Amino acid sequence: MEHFALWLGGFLTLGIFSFLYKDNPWYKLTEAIYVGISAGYFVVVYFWDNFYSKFWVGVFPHKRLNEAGELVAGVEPDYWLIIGGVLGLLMLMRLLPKVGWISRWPLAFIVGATAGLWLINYFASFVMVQIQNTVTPLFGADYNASLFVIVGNIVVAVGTFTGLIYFFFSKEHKGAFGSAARVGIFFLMITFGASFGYTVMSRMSLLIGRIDFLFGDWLGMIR
Amino acid sequence: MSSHPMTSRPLYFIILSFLFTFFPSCGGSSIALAQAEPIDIATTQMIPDSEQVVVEPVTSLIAADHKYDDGGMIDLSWVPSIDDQLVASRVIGYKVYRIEDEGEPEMISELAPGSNTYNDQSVERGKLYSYFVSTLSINAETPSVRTAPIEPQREWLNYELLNVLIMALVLGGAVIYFIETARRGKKLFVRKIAGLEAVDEAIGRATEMGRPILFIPGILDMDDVQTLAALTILGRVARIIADYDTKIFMPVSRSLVMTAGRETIKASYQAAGRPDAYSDDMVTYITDEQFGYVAAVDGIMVREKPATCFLLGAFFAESLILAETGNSVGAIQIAGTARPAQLPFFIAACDFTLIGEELFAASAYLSGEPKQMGSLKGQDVGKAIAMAAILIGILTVTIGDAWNVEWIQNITTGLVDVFSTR
Amino acid sequence: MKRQVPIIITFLIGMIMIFSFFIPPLEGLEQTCSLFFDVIAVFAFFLGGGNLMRIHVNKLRRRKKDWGFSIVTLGGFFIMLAAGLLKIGNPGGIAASPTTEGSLLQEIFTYVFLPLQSTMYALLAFFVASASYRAFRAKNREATILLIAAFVILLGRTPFGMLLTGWIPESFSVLQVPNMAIWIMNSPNLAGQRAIMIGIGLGVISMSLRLILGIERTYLGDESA
Amino acid sequence: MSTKAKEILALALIFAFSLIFYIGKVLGWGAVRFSTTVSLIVILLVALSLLWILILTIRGHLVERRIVFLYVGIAVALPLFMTLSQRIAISPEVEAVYNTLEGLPEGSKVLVSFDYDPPSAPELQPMAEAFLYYCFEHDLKVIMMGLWPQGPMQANMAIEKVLSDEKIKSKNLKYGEDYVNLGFQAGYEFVIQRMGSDFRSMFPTDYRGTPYEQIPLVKNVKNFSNIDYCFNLSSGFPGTREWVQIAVDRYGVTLGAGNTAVQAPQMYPFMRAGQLVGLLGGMVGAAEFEFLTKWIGKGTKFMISQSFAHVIVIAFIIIGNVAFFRSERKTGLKR
Repeated sequence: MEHFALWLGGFLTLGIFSFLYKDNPWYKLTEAIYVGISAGYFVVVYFWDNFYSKFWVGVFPHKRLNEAGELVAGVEPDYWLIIGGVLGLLMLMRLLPKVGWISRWPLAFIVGATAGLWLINYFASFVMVQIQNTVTPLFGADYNASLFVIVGNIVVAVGTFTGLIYFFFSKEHKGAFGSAARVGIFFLMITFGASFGYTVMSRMSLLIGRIDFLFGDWLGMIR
Repeated sequence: MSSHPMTSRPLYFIILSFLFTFFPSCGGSSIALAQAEPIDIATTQMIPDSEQVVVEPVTSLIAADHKYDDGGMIDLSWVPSIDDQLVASRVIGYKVYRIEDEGEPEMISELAPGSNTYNDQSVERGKLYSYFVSTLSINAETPSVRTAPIEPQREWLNYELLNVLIMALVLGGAVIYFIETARRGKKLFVRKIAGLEAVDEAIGRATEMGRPILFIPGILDMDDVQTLAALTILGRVARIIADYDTKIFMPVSRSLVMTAGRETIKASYQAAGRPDAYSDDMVTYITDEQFGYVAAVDGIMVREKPATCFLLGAFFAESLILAETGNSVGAIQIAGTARPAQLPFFIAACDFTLIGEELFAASAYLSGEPKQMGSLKGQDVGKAIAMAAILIGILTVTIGDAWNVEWIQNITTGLVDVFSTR
Repeated sequence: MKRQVPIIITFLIGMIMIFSFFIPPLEGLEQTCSLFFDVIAVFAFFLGGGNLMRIHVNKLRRRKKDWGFSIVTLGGFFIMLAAGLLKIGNPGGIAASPTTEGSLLQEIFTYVFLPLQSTMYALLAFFVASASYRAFRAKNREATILLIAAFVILLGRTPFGMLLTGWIPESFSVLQVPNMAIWIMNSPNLAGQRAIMIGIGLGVISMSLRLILGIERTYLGDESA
Repeated sequence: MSTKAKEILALALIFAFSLIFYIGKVLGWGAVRFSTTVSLIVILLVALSLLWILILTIRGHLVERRIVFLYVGIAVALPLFMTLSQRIAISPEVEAVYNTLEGLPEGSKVLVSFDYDPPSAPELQPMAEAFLYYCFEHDLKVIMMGLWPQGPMQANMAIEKVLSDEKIKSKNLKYGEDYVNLGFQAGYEFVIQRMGSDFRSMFPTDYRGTPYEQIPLVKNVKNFSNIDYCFNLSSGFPGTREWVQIAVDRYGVTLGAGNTAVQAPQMYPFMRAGQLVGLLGGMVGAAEFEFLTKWIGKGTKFMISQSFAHVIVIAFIIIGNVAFFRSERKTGLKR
């Protein structure tokens, strides 16, 4: 069994890596396995976690079994969940051509809830908090900041300000406004360059782990 | 986070407790004060008195209803035991006890030395609770006096967030105002966005080459706004595609997105007057799993060789894998996401990238309708407010600190309060 | 009816969600909605899973190109379904968590799924290199800035950075590459991130309002859009 | 020979190669090692080939991306076989971790928290192994736990590896007496806070299900005051920051940490403030620590792989820019 597991791991790993050379039957096979297995895995996990544990047990708590297989008693049913179930059933109406349009109702519900929820959450944590955090004294709280830090503070202030100018939609990027927007783009580019440089480093260790599996665990060429 | 200096707190409570002791009526019913009542819980009995390390109890224990909640919380605060010191402290912690409706005391939490507050989140409306806190030494426990019973209250509006509500109304009002202005026919200017100007050309290219267009709406479900943004853009893109009579293919990683995607494309084809050209096969579900989805989409890219790829929505580590593979098959790629960490990869590997805000503005921009454009103008009001606040805030805080000018400092405090979220 | 009801639903639910933020008794609404969402998503899974099956069965029936791989996909899908729904080989029996160690589902997960997942993830290392090769070119002023920032960070986070500039005396330690890297991360990078985040917040507000007010309705299959 | 035939041949070669070495492994062949000379020659060859690519680029032949892929693969794989006795300069923050360990008397209790999952294992696992090796070798008692669900699994893997070492094997260490794995507990930083007053409230049993009070090693361990040294291996939240803020600041624990390279720079302020006695940062930190503890594991090898990969990325950025400026000059002349 252990031999089989190792060879299977090696086979699948090399199958994915072979894609770097070009698309080929080996990759297609691993891809087919991957898609089938992962889709099945998620159906199962969703079924037990969402449908069974949240919906079924929520509506019919007295049907719940504990780890030992006995019925658990004394939990109040949550009939609110039935609304979710009804919306889910309406979704399935798509399968019937005549009443398929009704599946837009649950969609409308989801869109409304998502839009409303994120509107206020993004507003609070992306707009308000970020503005508040930018308001810091340029020279440090007690005037003891080093030149290095002061320059940093000024850069943060200028960068945030000009970055926002870049995003302005209702004014052409021309003249002084255009120059400010260009400064803003520069700041965005530094941000992107920095994040990229930062990530290059951390991605390599994932590959090292895989190569170590191939030559170490599987083929025993390295200890 | 807290801007209060730590030292002012106990003092404040001592003054408060004095006030309430002498003018009990001014506190209302929601603040119950420490009252001397004998407590009959056993301090540690097993150890002989001589070896016991007895510590002083906490003082000024106050139990107050948590403001602006649904009545599920009670806040406790106290002055720590005088034996609770930073160095060589004899206090090793505190235990919080609760008495529900005059029943038995129940230990609800253990806290570290130095603690002077506790937030009890396990209370219910309609019941009375009183509390005491005992100070722990290595082998003894000294209870404090017990607070008078208190009932948690429900409030209907969170006044602490009033500033957020007002700011949200101002911003929302600005957006709606400009939508209305535009609807009444006033011309509003919106600058060109390069990535969106290229959409027409990119679709045209696919038509000329006779190759399909790939649309990837990110890997999150419908409960993420970026997916919604992707679908609104899909509506516009599909409309142009229907006009050009090009093939669109949209592999998705969520069933709900599949349903919504089909609905969107179908409507666009109907609007273009070609409902017969639509087919459900344009949108395919693959798998919910991140990298399984990526493996399949990579395969589709190299086999179908799309002329144009749209990568719009929420992306994670897969952003670069998808963008590089798309690039290797020579597709024109228009990408966009609101995840700052993934933007650099799109910038590096795609032809056009919608950065953050541009992703959400894209559908309005592509629609070309005046009222949609109006909403973009409303967003700019928000940016203007933000920029003004940043400018004024930094100037006042810097000047106020430098010369200690009180009224300037007040402006800063006011400004920070307006933008505080708690 | 077909067109108006969904728009009304979106409007009502959207407004309730916004104002629930300010009304303590509606605190739990967010959780309730996400619970509803989970339940709807499970039902939608019938559509998604059904679609997956239909596509591969069609491929098989019509003997389309690469139909053999469809057998593999379907096989993997059904094996996982059977293993997980019937909890085959689960040491805890039918009441235990489906992912209990030792069950068939978990074994396949460990020996097939995990190697695939981590290898797919590891592909990133290759693509990071090829993207750097292609994209980090001083094509214009913006690209040059991007390149310089990336380069400083790259050097600053490896021993080379210290090797190259470690000789710079302590009083000018600002010029040592690792310190420059930290400064870039803390100052210009922070500024850019903030501008992007504020922009995103405003963009979300505007788009959500368009959706809630029914101005944006392509997703509902509205024909007039 | 057609491309297809070549591909089939390559495939057959890969299979034969794998089979031979697998059989070799089963038969107990040793590891493949390049001697130092061979290693240096290999490095030289790789460097020369890179130079050749540069010359090709200047001449106008652009390399395709598969060549870049090949070099990344080579850069990561080859160093794993090399014997390079490189001089490892021990940085003060790594030395500090080691010195604190060295100062602990026999029988001291050490708490190790495994707060990471398999993707960060290449960086953190070598640190874990070296740390455990040192503890076992010097008869320190080890209590392990995890704030991340997969942490305790990583702990078990490290234990297994270290216990298979001959020197440690001969010590005949017993689970429950010399070391124990308390398992995972959900609750992020609140776990640390609760542990401040009572370990048992957070870990009623160990990961095997043995009740806390029946484990000889920990039954008398009430809270942090019974722990002599804390070590945290972290790749994110919850991790070192939370340990510092709660265990150190509130309960006065002596804390050392091992972090991924991405996270390490954010911990330097804690080092400077003395809240953290020492820090192992990324693979370099792991390698240095392995050198100090004399447990030569994968950290040293992995570090060389990583450095090589970085050099390759930087080399190709340079080559890419050369290609660009070359084409720029050409088009410039045409105009």
